[in-house]
Amino acid sequence: MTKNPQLKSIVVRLAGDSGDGIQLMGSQFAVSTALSGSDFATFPDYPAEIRAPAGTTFGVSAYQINLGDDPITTPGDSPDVLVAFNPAALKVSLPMLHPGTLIIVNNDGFSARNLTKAGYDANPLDDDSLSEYTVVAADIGRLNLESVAEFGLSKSDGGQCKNFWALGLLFWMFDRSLDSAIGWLDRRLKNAPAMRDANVAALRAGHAYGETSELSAVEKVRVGEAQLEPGRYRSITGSEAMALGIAAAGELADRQVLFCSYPITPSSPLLHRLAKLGEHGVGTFQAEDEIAAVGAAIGASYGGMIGATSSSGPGIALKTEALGLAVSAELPLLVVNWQRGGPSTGLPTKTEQSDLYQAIYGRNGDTPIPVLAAASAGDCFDTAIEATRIALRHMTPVILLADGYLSNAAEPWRIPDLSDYAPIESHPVEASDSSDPQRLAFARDASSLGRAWVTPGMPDLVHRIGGLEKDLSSGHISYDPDNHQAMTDLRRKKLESVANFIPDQAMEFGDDKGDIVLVGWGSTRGPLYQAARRTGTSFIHIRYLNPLPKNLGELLSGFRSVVVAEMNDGQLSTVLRDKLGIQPTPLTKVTGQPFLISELVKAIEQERSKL
Amino acid sequence: MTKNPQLKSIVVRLAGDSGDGIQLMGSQFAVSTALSGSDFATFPDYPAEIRAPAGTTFGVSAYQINLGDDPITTPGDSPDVLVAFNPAALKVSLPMLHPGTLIIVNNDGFSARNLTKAGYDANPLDDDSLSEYTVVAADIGRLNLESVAEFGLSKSDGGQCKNFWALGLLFWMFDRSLDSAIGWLDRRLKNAPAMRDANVAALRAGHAYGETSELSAVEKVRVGEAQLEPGRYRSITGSEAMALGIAAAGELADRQVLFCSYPITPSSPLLHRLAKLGEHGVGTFQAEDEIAAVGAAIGASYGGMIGATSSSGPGIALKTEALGLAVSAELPLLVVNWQRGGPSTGLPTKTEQSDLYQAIYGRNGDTPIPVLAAASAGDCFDTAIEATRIALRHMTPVILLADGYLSNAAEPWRIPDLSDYAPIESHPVEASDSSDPQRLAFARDASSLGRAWVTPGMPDLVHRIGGLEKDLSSGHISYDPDNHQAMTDLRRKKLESVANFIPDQAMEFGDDKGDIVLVGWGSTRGPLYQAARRTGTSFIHIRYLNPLPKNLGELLSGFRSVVVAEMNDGQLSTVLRDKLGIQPTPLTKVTGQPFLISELVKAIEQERSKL
Amino acid sequence: MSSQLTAKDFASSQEIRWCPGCGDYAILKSMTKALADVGARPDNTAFVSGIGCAARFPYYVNTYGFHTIHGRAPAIATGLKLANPELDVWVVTGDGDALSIGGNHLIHTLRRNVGLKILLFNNEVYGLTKGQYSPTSRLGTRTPSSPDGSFDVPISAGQLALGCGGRFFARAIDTDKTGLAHVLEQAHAFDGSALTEIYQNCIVYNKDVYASFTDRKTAHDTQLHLRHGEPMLFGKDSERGIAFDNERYVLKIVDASTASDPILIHDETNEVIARLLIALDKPVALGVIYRNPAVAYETAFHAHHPSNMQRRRSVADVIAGPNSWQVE
Amino acid sequence: MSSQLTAKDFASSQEIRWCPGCGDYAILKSMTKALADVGARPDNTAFVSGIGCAARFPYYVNTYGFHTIHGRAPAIATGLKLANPELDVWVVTGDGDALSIGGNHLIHTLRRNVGLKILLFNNEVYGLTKGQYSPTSRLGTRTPSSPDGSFDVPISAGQLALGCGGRFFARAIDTDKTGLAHVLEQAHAFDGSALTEIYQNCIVYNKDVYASFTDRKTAHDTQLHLRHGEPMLFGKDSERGIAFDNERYVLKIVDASTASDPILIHDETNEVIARLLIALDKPVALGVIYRNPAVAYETAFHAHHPSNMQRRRSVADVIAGPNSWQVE
Ligand SMILES: Cc1ncc(C[n+]2csc(CCOP(=O)(O)OP(=O)(O)O)c2C)c(N)n1
Ligand SMILES: Cc1ncc(C[n+]2csc(CCOP(=O)(O)OP(=O)(O)O)c2C)c(N)n1
Ligand code: SF4
Ligand code: SF4
Ligand SMILES: [Mg+2]
Ligand SMILES: [Mg+2]
Repeated sequence: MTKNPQLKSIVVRLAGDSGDGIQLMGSQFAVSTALSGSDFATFPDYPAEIRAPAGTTFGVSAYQINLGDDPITTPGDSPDVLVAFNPAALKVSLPMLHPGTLIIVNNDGFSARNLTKAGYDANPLDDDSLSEYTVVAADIGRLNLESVAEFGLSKSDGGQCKNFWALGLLFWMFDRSLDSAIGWLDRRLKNAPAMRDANVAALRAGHAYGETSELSAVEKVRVGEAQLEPGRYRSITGSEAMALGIAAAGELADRQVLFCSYPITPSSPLLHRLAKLGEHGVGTFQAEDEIAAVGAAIGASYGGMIGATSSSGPGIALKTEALGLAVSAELPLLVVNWQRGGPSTGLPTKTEQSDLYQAIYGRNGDTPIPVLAAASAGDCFDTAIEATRIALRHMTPVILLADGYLSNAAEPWRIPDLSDYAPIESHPVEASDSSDPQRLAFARDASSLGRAWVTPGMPDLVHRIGGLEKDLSSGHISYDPDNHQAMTDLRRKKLESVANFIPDQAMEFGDDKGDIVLVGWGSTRGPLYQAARRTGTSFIHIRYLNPLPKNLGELLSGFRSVVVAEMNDGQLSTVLRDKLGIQPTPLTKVTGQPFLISELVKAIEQERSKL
Repeated sequence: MTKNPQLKSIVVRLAGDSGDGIQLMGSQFAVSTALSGSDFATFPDYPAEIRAPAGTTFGVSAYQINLGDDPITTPGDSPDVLVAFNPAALKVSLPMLHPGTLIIVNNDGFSARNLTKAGYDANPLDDDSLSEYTVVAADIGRLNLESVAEFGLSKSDGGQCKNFWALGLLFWMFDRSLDSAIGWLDRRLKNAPAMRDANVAALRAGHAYGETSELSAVEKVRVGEAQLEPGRYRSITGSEAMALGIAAAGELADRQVLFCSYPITPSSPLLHRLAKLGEHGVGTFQAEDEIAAVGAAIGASYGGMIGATSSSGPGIALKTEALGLAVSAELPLLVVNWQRGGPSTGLPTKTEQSDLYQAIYGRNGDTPIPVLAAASAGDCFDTAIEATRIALRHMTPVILLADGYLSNAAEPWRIPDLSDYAPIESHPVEASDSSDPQRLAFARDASSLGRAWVTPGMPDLVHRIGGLEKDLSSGHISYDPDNHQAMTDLRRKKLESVANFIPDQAMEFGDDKGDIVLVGWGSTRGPLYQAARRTGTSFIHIRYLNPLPKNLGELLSGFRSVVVAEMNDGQLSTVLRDKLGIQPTPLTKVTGQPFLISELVKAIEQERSKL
Repeated sequence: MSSQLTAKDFASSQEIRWCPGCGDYAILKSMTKALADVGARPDNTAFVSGIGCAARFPYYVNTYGFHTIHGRAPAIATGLKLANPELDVWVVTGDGDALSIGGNHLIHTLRRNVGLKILLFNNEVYGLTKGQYSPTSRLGTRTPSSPDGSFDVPISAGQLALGCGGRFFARAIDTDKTGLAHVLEQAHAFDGSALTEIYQNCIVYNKDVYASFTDRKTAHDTQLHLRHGEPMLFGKDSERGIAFDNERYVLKIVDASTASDPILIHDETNEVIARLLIALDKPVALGVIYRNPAVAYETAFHAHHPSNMQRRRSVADVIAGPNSWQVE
Repeated sequence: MSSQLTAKDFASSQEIRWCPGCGDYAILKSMTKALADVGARPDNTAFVSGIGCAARFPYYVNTYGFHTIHGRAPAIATGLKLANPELDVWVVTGDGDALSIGGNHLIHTLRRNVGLKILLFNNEVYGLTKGQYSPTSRLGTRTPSSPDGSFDVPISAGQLALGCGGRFFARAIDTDKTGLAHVLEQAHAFDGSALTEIYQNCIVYNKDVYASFTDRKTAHDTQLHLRHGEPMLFGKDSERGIAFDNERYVLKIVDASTASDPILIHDETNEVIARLLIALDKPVALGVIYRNPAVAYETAFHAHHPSNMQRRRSVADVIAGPNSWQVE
């Protein structure tokens, strides 16, 4: 690490055992970063096990944060500061470092036992294997225990404060106030005053250690303030933004929301968050499985609430039969997919974008469903509102793709004003002379092809719906061959009509003509944006994946090469070939890890050299 | 109908109430057609209800058969002979007829009540609305009852013989022997001698009626014999051929087959047929639902039997999560999808090809699965063997697409000789010095990338498998990022490697260069072939849909226009755009009905005029 | 609300598509009558069904109706009931729909005690798919998928219901108007999940499978009609009764006049006896076999909900979270 | 075969990835010991699991193992058992895996009586997904998905098992070596579906939820260890016993020396008492609560199969069908 205290941006990585409280420490550091006015992006990266045995490499839990004044859109490629609580944490982080990285290690974690568990034959702190880095080894374990000794905690409870000790040290380095962390401890440990006091003491002790020790390598770091648009900001994760967005969508539609789900990583945080939004017109139902969850959501929509459900790939697979029912019965439904590494159970805690095929094509029958994707944590809010708007306007299920990265990662977010959003509307029941309520229920809006949302309990509108084919005009069951063709056409046109309501595709960066355009979707916006900027490449990021924005084909035709970057084996490339007939160059990464800016830059340069 | 008794081909349609025994009558007529040496194709078309109320149009059950000496590949566009048991049957069939069609009606079915139920204001037999046809009205109901009077049956039991009465009349017209039908009655009604005798009497009475009545319009029809390749033939439906093919695949692999399924239309006939092949090494397990069915099949494959399952679209949707497991664990599995009209419950008894997206793209994760389709009833046999061969060679689930039309339709089939088929093999466990059986279980064949099929019970090979990501070489759980990329690549390459083992795509008809090539897949081969012949258009029919045959792209590039005909909203067109980057012209039909030759001819001519 | 409706008002105009003679017709008739009798309102009533012959039911009732997908009706109806607890929600399902593919939703709906009236038309066969054996088919049932006779041990709807914590279980015969009317009315009145098993004759694929006890002529001897608080008597002159054998823990049939063991008085809340009654096969127990009310799920759901599912506060109130900052 | 194996031979070399202190460790230990004790062979034993913390089990046992997908292990294991009835097939599952998403497969496996030894690790919580309430969580359980306390009525594994026709139900505590060893051995010996519920302590998300009866110090008073044919006694000096109250049809606790009602002798085949024992909460009934053998599904399957799943005849023999003809 250079000694220049005023940096444009800096990447900090915290790593330790699952039981070390790394994620908590990270999120507290992020809050304080936010309050300090820096822009930032975070990447929590933790193991599949709840608490893997201490000391193992597969049990390492890490939290990476990138902060600075430059618009920060990724958690950073390579850490400038690494805090490693044990040898395993050091070992798995080393490949990411660059010469000069400042490594702060907890000396006490480097026991012979832990070294063996991590697969070290010798202690790397003792030989010169870390010579290209700046290493600070502090007895964090011991110093922490000393700082909390007075509170009479058990050794294990006392030891648990060491994340706050280390946080204190970081706060000192970054010249942060301790207030936000103390405030959090006050609220969280209201009923455990001894633990609260011990953590505060550890925090102060770590801070004091920075102030008083002779750590010559560590200098205070001052990071510039972000150049953010004026406004009120908060730090937000994708789960939090999605929950608020779903509640807001209900408010904009003036309907209650019934969110029905079955827990699965990384979808569960959305359920947890929504479970606390009861006062905001949201109910949550934890179903016995994913099929019951989507079923109950469909039932809720049938009953006039906004039915919503969420899962990740394997759970969405189980919902596909029911999605066909929602398409056939023309009921609104919000389906969120927090994608994770596949196939099958795959890499449940790692991120991936490999459910795009499933979202667009993954059903029996000709069963079109609109598909949207959120591009960042904060964007989950707007995309949830947009998806709900489409669901109600066109009376259709809508799939909203997010992923494991978005679920957990935090970023600063400009708090929107709800009154800036248009109300969400559905096609009303139209007065008519038809005496057949079945017809009234299937009367359509000419532009959206959405039918009226008639729900049980409404007087004089008794009718029946179901999954058998229906007559185009009367809505009654029909086995008529021509009608089936007409209904197939209708469902296709309904999907296509969505394109008339969504905005044209805009350039995210750069000119709308040129050699290369970088195309992405979903959570990769951050690294793609940086790579585009650094290489001066035009960049398009797609939110509306099905149907695609009407102008997209033309826009892409302004470039000689369309490079499609995604965290899967080339699924958007397939969609673009299918829908636009173009021949993109896939740039794929399927490692369970987000793109690094550097690898994107390299790939773009390679592509350029080929043109 | 012309009076020329020697016809190249003739289309007969039988139509009546669901309770009239139309399907039985049809299949008996088909058997006798087969034995007479004519080529033929059939199309049973029946309602969703088990027995819809008598007399209604939605309750009409029909059976169409096309027979002749010309290679017959479709059930025919337009009937030359219609047998209608009641007004509803007449009504729904009329739009298909051409001037001159011979209509034989059951006078007794045209009661006032039945006319009303069918929506007739006046009796069409009494006005001149049928004047362009040749109408023969016989009192079939009464004549039949008289013929069976002596057997002392109840009126309802006696009335049930009228299909055999009508069959007798048809046999007279077509100069057929009564033997096959009597033989069938002997076997089937072994334990009900009165019913057997009554049916035989009705059959003879109908036959005698033709012989003795003054039906001037009806002359005996003699249809030419088919120009079939020499060999022994039988009549076969797709379900029957699929069942025999699955049993034969087990035999060729020298493994037992465990077929696990949950009933669903039109998949159930396969379960029924396989339930009778116990002596041939096939076990059937009727599971509690589709998920249990695919689960048990996977378990059977894990245990060393060939696990197989079958369903139609909605049921396959439920199986998709488990298919991912089979891909991840690399277990062989045969999955048959008898497609039907979608979305959702859709048109359960009608045929469609709309689950191609689901088969190729319909899973979470990057989860490639080979996909094949059967082109005709008889072809189900070979395709089942081929699919099983791929499953065992590459250790992968394989999806075999069939449809409702194939399930029920019958055609003559040249009985193959099992000894002409190569044995089916899987990659054996290789001797090695590795002491880790996990490695042995995941050792791969270099060309197919199939792993060894190690099953519990084998000595010294204890190992573990599952749906989490596995290390490429050791097979142990791995969360390593680069390994996940390597495994994703492996799964893609494994799919691609299938193309090295399948035959090159051949022309089904015509030159391999030209203006237009007609492309199809699955059960539409019959009408496409005829349309290609009639219009002199080149024709390609694809059996291997994923991966596509290696030469397909080049083959298609020899044509200015690629017309892709399918019974869905353009799904193969998507696949060709995706995989080959070509721009086909979709020719779609989504009515639940097979293509007519005439509509194909028209569409091809239109396309030609545009070139 | 306005004038009293009749059974006719609850019959829809849709053409009925069951086989002539199917037991479903009789059930439909009793249902429309029961709806009229309990004073239901079409606007406020919904029938939700899965797939099967039975599941066609909603088309024929003049109320709101949702013909959903196979096995999932209880889940979908749960969402509907949570969205609108004021609705009368009926679920119509078959033995395959409810007990085979839908088994999981059924047991979870019952244990939660969601206020759904679930009518299980048990014909011991998959009717719509042409006659395969079902989870209630008896051992040895020959069907296209069990040509040599089935060997899957059948499941009992009643035992399952009680095993998963169901609070109401009743039973009736399709053509027994009085008995069926009674249980439909009781189910309607129950605040929670009410499972009613109806023995239904599939004349095409499982004709007369219940003939041994549905025959009117011998009904006295083969049917035990239960009424809470009344003694368990049957026979032409109520000459026989049911007693509990507390050596062997089984029910036994005793002579009403001479029995030494006391004849049981039907106590709908007695789970032990209810289970034995469900298992009884001669006579077959009919009526409300078990009823033991508990709070309905939708009641708990809305009561636990901080605002009874109303929107009390705008999202704007919480959108800023605990920490926010101003950028100028 | 060959020499006697020890618990060590059944421990795999895989690193164990449960939280330190998790009850799963104790179960694993008892299991490997039980396998050795019953003379199991690694080659002939397979563990099949779904998804969850519990479902990691197969990785740690040195036998064949298949870690499948959530809830489906019983279905997959059924296929395996049918394919190879000679195998010892164990299913390891959690309360979520078995009773939530997997409920349907569990009940159908039990009613068919497939020869699987099913171990249900009940920790009353979804461990792997970080602590949401499960179908066995008690009313009022506060979790991330039930911040104000759950209000779904919990399901009882034992009642469900008996309700769907299960023929073997046993119960044990993770850390009770003797009790657990006993039921594992009995399950292993049972020819049919053997469901064993193991109370398992999830120290992270549901710590000490069973403390009221697992505490060794008070175990005498809180645990009732059942043995077939022996009287149901508990207490330090076996001073108390269980009797049946045949007025109220409930179990009651009586003083062993003075009781007027006879102390029950445990009869594993008595379904009525088994159900009451399952519901008992003070003391908690442990051991084999119900065992009533019937033919195992795989036995019936192979017996009904015309050739015991062997290939007796070639397809060539039937390929021609009843009618074929020659074209020259
Ligand atoms: C997912 C799915 N699987 C299977 C089917 C086929 N199917 C329709 S109804 C039915 C069973 C019907 O049996 P039951 O519920 O007893 O009703 P019944 O027809 O006897 O009234 C089956 C298997 C389906 N429609 N959907
Ligand atoms: C189809 C599917 N849905 C959901 C999940 C997420 N999931 C994994 S384990 C689990 C529940 C685990 O609870 P339990 O079975 O009690 O096991 P425990 O972890 O408590 O041992 C859930 C919901 C999944 N993996 N797959
Ligand atoms: S098949 Fe059976 S259950 Fe279905 S409608 Fe016909 S008689 Fe009724
Ligand atoms: S979360 Fe609970 S059940 Fe899972 S490993 Fe940890 S302690 Fe055990
Ligand atoms: Mg049924
Ligand atoms: Mg659990």
